[in-house]
Amino acid sequence: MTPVPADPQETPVPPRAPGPAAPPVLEGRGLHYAYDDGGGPAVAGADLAVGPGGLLAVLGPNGGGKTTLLRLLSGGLVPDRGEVLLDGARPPAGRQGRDLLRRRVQMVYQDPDDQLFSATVGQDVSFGPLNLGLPAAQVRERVEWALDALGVTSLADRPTHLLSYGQRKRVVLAGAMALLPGVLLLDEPTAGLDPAGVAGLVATLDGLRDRGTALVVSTHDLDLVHGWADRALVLDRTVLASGPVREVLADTALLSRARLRPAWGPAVGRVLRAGGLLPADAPDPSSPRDLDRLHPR
Amino acid sequence: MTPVPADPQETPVPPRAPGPAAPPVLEGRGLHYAYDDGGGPAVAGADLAVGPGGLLAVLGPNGGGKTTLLRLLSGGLVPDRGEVLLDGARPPAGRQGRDLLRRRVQMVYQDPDDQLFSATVGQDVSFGPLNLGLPAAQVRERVEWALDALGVTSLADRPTHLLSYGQRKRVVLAGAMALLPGVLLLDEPTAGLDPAGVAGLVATLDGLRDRGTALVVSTHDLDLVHGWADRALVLDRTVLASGPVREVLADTALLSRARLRPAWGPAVGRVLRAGGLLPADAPDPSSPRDLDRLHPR
Amino acid sequence: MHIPEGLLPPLHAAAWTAAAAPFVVHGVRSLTREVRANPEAKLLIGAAGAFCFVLSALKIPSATGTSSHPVGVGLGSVLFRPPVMAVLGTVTLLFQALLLAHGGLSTLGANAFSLAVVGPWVAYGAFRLVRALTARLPEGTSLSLAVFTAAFSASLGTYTVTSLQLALAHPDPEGGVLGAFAKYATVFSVTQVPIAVIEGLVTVVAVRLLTSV
Amino acid sequence: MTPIDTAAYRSRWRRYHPAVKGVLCGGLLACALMLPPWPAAALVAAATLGSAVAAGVPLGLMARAAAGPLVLIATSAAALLVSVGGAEPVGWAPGGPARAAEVAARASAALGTQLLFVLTTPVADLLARLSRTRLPAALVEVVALTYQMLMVLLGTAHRVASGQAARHGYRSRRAGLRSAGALGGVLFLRSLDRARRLQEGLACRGYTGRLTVLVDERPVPPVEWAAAAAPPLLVAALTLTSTALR
Repeated sequence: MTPVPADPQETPVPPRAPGPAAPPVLEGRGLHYAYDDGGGPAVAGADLAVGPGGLLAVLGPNGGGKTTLLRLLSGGLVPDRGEVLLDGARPPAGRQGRDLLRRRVQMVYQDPDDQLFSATVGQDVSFGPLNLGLPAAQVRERVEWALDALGVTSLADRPTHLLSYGQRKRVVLAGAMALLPGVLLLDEPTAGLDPAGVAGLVATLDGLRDRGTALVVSTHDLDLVHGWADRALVLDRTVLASGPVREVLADTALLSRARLRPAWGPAVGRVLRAGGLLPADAPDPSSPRDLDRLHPR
Repeated sequence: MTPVPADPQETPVPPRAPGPAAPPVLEGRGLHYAYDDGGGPAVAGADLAVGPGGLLAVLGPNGGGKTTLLRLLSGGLVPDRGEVLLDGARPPAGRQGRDLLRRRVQMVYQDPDDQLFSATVGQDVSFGPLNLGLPAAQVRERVEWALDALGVTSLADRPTHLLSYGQRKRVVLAGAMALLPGVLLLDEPTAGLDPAGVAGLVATLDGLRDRGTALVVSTHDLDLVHGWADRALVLDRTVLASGPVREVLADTALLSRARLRPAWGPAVGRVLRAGGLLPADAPDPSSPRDLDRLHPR
Repeated sequence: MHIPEGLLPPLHAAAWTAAAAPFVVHGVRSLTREVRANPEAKLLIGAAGAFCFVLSALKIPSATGTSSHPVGVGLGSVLFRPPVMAVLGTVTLLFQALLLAHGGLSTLGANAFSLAVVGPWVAYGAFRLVRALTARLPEGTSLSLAVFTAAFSASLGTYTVTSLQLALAHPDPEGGVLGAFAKYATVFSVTQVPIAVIEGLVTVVAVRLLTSV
Repeated sequence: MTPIDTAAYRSRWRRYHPAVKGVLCGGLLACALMLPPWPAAALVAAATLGSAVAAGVPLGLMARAAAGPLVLIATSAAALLVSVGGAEPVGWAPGGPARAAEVAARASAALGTQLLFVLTTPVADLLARLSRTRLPAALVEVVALTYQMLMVLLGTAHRVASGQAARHGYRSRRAGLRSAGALGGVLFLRSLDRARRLQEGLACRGYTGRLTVLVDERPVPPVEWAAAAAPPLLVAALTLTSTALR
């Protein structure tokens, strides 16, 4: 793996994920936003924080405001009330603050086709660094690093429209990572991916977390985040719950209220422990394969 | 629920799902298709059949040929080899056969925007029946019935582009149902829907099955089809397995080969039965909520 | 630049509609022929119309902040040819009036004449001319020059016609139509000339992307 | 995506036939264009505003939509204050202020009637009626397809542009040109792709070249026609009376 390229203009990305005591990279306080269409607030008073290498899952039904919340955090929307803090400080007002936010926080949308607009993979990944006005050598270094981090180096010269859906998702992620953000906001990153694609993406994202990138992931797939995220926030316009992911997922009544389907893992773990099939201190199974190991056929 | 409108031009839809002995409505025999792009066959030798009220799940990884198979069955693609049989007979060659196939078999694409073209919901649903050359009164009757069957009557005057994703999916389904097809082919019908949306769609589709509509559903979500489909077919260009859904889902080695994640239900059922927590003849749990009932907290 | 509702006297509005009508009718005829010969063309033409509208609604960076007025006439004319653009441009103008309130309904004919008739023909003529003059240059350079000239002159041609339409409607009490034209052309050149340059450059980038995939 | 059309769908007046709203707005437009601007323009503006309030039109949106055209109207009117090519090359135009005021009042009133119409009449309702006119079917269908596809494509354009902005695509003028050009190119490719996919998707629904849909037509009660025609007639009567009295 090539080393993270140096960026003289900003705090370097910490090399490893520090403990939970690390101060948050990105915080939202009392975020509130209503669209112009008279449909009431899309997000009403959300508080959240994510530290380096952390993974915060934003859970909620369709139309619950997950995408809006991510757009508020990315600076794509300006909150009606509340504020976004970067590395514990309020970014300066106006253009300068927006630039800073965009440099440190990158959002990746659900549909990769909305984010690819160059002829080849390499050109597309270089779009962000070129816009920053970096010298060519540095741009090249960053592009190589990002392609490598996402495991798509071999695709560099391929036209984007000939890639598979999963490959396009990775290229979009590489384009965001080439800006060396401290935080990645991922909107439904696994939507449309098959199980193999999901597994590959999770492994890649874990690699980025190991390097210190904080992740905020919106999803309604609780099986995905159980055993993967550190913390979870349940959003249905207002924040219904927030805390360590296992605690949030254990509250099935709350999940029902948010029109979410409980994850299998905690439910299975509970039944198995109650029946004495799993030691009281063992973690919940995180996939059906764990059950196979528990009880080989 | 309004009664199914009469259609003098074709076999009436049977009112209830007959037993498994009923002859298949739609059959594919030795279907083979390669796109022009030189990438080898997308589907190589698929056999399948579905009876009235039946549900056949087509499982497989992305790029495994699921959509191609559905398009072959819908008549949208003509197989290089093999044939599609309707109600046990080969449709006549040429235009007449294609028209018959389109009347009896309707395909619903993953992206609703691929099939919506008219400004309002009611107008859009009227498109198919009008193409059949039905008189206006009968078209109106069918549109009303289809909107009602899909629970979108209240949206009739709404413009399609202002609907949510889940609503648009329902409208496309209504557009297909207005043709009173014997078979519905659904490509990844739950992709992008949240759990509540999935549950609503499943209930609606079950209603159609009760009326005798046969369903072919492509997906890679095995938890969805376990306990819902009758039969399953695993497709990764060639058919890797085909049979009753429980048998297919029990073969985890096969699922691995098809890059699919095993479903929770069968795995949990197996462990619980082995540990004596579930009677040997009880069905597998089909959702985490079933476990709650098994072992109330 | 679209003439808003009410800025032209009814007689002028009617006259410009009559002037644009033959071109649009001719376009509709060729469109109908095309669709009859090839039913798939209907969806392509619909998509092209959608493309023209969305392109015209884009906010591109310009000297005075952003402007939402360039119409992509240059790109459209090169891609679809002027007779088709007469229809697509008029449909675009209709939707702009209905969805964005850019340009009026009574002034639709006048705007169609400048944006959907004169603009495309100027663009097409400029494109052909520059292609012929630069035939010896490398293909990429020749195409870029031709595309830039097409988009630039379409934008400029449109604005010239608009100024003339306003001058005819509101002649100067002393300088007459010519004086009024000088006034409007000068006032609008402040925004329209930079926009024409920018539209030319943007169109070149777009065509380069299209020829590289 | 397009706030005006969205507001029109929610309008209290949506259920009225577009032709009825056409009589009202078209009548007022004719008054603004053809009658002496004083007092017709003021009367038209009053009738328009009153109708907008009655129809529940969001007035803020109406003002925002009017802003752009009003700038052009103001610029065009201001040009009337100056005279070119007389005794002096450039000078104040004789009677300029009166003419400028007249043109600005006329055009602003006319603009109001257009906004009232588009804010109460969704395009879908107009398209449905277009099929009953004598326009060629191919044209009517292309216009309807354009509407549906432009809504989908506008969403794409919005998402692509905000993705570019997030990656500093509009940070400098140079970057902005590159981004806008790429956006135009991408939109062209995506519109072709949409056409191909819709072709496939509609083929499954029995598309054979005609995109006919069923439009339900409700007869318009005479009282609605009368109500729609009343305000323009009243404006005309008042204007002509006051002109005659003067």
